Amino acid sequence: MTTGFQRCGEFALALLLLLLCAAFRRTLEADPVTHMLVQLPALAWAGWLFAGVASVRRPRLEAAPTNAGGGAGLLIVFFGIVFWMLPRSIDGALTSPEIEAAKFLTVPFLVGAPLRLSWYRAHPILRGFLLSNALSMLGVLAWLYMAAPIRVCNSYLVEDQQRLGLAFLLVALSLAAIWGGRLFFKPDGGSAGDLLPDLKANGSTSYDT
Amino acid sequence: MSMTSTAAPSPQTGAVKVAMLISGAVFVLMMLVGVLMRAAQGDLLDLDPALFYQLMTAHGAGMVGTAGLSGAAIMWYFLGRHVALTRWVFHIFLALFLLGVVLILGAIFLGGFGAGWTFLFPLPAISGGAWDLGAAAAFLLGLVSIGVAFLLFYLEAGRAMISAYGGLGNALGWPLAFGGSTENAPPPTIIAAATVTVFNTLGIVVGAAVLVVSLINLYLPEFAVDALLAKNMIFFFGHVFINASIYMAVIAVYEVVPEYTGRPWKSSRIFALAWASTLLFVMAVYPHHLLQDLVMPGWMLIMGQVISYLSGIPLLAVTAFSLIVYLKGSDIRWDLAAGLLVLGVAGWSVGSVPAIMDGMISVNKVMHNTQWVPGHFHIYLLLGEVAMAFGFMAWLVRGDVAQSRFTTLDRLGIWVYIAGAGGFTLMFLISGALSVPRRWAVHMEDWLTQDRIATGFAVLAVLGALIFVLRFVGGLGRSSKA
Amino acid sequence: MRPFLAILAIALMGVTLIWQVTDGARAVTAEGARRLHAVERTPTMPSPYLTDMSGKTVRLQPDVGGVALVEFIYTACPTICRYAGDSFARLKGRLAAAGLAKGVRMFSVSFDPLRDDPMALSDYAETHGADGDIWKVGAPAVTDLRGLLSGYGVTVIADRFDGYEHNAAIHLIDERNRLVGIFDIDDIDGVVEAIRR
Amino acid sequence: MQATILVISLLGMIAVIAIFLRAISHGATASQSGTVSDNIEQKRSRLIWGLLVFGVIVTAGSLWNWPHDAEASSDSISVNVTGGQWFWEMDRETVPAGKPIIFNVLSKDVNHGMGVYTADGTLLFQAQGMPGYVNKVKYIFENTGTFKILCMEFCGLSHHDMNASFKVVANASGEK
Repeated sequence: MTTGFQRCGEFALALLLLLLCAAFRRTLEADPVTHMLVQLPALAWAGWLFAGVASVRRPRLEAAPTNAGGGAGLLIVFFGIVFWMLPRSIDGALTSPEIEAAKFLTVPFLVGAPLRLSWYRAHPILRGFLLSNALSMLGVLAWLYMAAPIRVCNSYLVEDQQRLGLAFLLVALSLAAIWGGRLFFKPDGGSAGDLLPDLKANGSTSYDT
Repeated sequence: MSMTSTAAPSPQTGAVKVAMLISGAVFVLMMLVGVLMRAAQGDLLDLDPALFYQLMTAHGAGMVGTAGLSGAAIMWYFLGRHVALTRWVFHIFLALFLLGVVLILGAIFLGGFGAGWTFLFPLPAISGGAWDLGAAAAFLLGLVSIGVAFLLFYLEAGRAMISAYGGLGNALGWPLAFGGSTENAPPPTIIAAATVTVFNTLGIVVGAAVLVVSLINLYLPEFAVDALLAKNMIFFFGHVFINASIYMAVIAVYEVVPEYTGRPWKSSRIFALAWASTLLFVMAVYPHHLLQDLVMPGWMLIMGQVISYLSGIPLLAVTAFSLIVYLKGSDIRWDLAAGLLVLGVAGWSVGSVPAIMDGMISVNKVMHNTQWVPGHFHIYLLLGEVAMAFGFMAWLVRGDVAQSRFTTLDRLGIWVYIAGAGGFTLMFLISGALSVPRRWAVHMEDWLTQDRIATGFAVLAVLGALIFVLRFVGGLGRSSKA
Repeated sequence: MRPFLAILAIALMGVTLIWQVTDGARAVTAEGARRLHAVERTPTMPSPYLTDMSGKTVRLQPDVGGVALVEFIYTACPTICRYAGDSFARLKGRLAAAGLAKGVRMFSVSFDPLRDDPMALSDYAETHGADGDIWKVGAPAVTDLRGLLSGYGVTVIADRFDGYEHNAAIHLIDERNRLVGIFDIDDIDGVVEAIRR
Repeated sequence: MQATILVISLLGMIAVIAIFLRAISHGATASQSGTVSDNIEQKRSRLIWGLLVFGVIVTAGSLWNWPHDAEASSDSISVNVTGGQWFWEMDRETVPAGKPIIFNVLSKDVNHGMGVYTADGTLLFQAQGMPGYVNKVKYIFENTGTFKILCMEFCGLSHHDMNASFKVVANASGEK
């Protein structure tokens, strides 16, 4: 059960994340690795926390029949991620203030928030499928950035691009280790904020049918 | 005796029977393709090399895929005895599998794709004019579809086992293996299924990555792929996948043989340890496919040789040894199912001998990519996995146990199959020892005699297989009336 | 039913969005988009005055009825700009051989005007054989630089060796000062072909 | 070499078959008391330890001299062998007998396998050729004569037609 105190804390943390991302915008965006793997995830996390707090106040958010099974929300997340994986969008955020502003709105509210509102409603198999795919696709991204014959972002150096590729690979390997490890040693992992499928409940109570 | 014939019926007998019917039919069909290839090599038949290599690709993809399908059906069936599985997952699995088959067949026979089932980078993209990129893409997409099918299958299997046993570690039998705790020890089926679920999920994740990379590279060749890395990923995926099919099929032995011997197959500590080491070995042994890639790090090649040998120990000292003990200590009532299941374990064990030999670097220098290689893997597929699958099929439709008989036709089928498959694989080994390279559409004059003898044996093996499949179809008719 | 409709609607919107922002799945990088837009939208380019290698002032634009080829460089560049200079030299030879040199002006424009004084520019011109007639090497005023680069869509970033990385390319400018094509710096055939048309 | 491998393998396979056949024919003759079960576990662990010890010996013996050693030495001669769809290119047509020859195996397009055969069709050694890498393999030819190169890795439509030959000549006349 989330206490009011915890809720306040989460809300504050979300605000803090947004604030830090904005305040250290230049520093974070100077390097594609921190741009893609620190700033964007932090923004998404902020959205995740906001949605968590909001859904406590308005439980209907989390039970919206339109989002039964979490499919609609996860699809929004999917397109949000696809958009921000386009090198054009990343370049755009660096050169156009409008696109930069859009980033601060869409990553929290079209990636992080819908993920929080949909993830636990999704069938465990769908969640497992998405997680496994995330691993494969992070591997593919790693290769794409390391093997690209051209500079994909005009705003970043070629060597930064290759470093980003390597970073994607490391993220994929760490996520594989963390997710895999939990399946072995912490099967009851299903607490709030936990991305792991809620497996112990045998699915039946934790997700929509 | 409690765990045997009185077990609750598996929830999805119908779907499993459909999967086994498809498997049996494809096995026979692909064996016929094999006969054609051997006949063409023996110059008994005039096949255009382009067509030969298309048939070779179809034979490889078809056999590996169907070995996987039949293994998965066996695992699903018996896993359903122990944990609650979600029914629709198996239907989606079958549908995606068939979609993949359609794409692959289209790529091969409409698009002319013939790069071998291993789609070794960059051959799919560089065909020398034999097929276009669309065909290569359709083939790779077909494999992706089959990969997704298996991923969903294992996710559901994993979910069900984790929720029933509280964590994969427990389902793998690790408390039993490493702590000696017999409390709540999972049955052999669970330990085997959990092990396969772990390593094949990893294999599929790696396979998906290399497939997507290959697909992108087809259309954007400037995104270069490192040929050595691609080879490592492909052989990791391929090796793990084909091993998974055997390790899934052996579940039929654990579950069915006790019905005949009257002695339950129990999870002992050594059993759990064997599977724990198998988990490691299956994933670490794949460099034995790369022993002639001299740029590979030396330690990986040594690892390939050492683990290739070590892999034989759990098989011989645990599964085969236990089966032998059970056979010796009991008055088994033979029928087609029992005969084929025992044959499966025997064939698998026998096949491990030439496999381990080929896993030695110095042997590999003169045996790699000769017909020795198809020789050894045909032994433990044709006489191993496929025999187990046929055995499971026979068991599925054997009707009332008391009335189950070992008919003359059954005995004939088994002996024809053993003689055919045995002679056929022996010819491969002999040809390999005579330095005949594998995967050649046209053979030299000196090699024709062996090819022709092998073709004869292959026909016998197909006849045996045909008997098993027809018996199964007949049994389906009977059981639906009952 | 409702979730199904929602999924359908989101899928439609999402595909439309991605289709739109990639110009119909044709450009996923900013550079790809810039090249595509040059051909499709032919935007008008700024034409500031440059100080060329002999200290004279020239305007960055084609002669009346002619075309211009523009590339961006900095003379201290150890790698890509040398390569660009070589390819411009070869291009000049090809154009002369094809009898196309008459209506063409070539500009190597420095984006490092602080360091690239006429002396540096003339060194560069000499190294690569820029004649000062058809092919001029010049630098804009510092105040014009930003507008020039953003007009062309060229992004210049500092690398770690006191130099720069930028999206190097050959820009084709028509007689009305519109950008009509962007080519890789080694795509000499492509440039010649485009000018012929 | 190959004959020995075949014989050893066949003996191993026959042994496994014999054990299975014996078990099948001896069914129902063994007693089923608990002591036998202990005896079985003892046998099993003896089998495992036996296999392990045997494996250590064989592994050490077979790897003592690293089979893939391709160190260049002062008298070694390098040959570049390049595979392409569907031909072999060699930068020398003759090599001397008795000297270490280092084959640098390359590929112009896809994966190939350089298999070096004697004139009567015995495979002596092989190495993969793959794009972007140079695989080095060393061999000392003891006999002179014509040797063949066949392709060992499936490389497309004319994989089986991809062959070449070269000569091994007496040491003295070997080119510098």
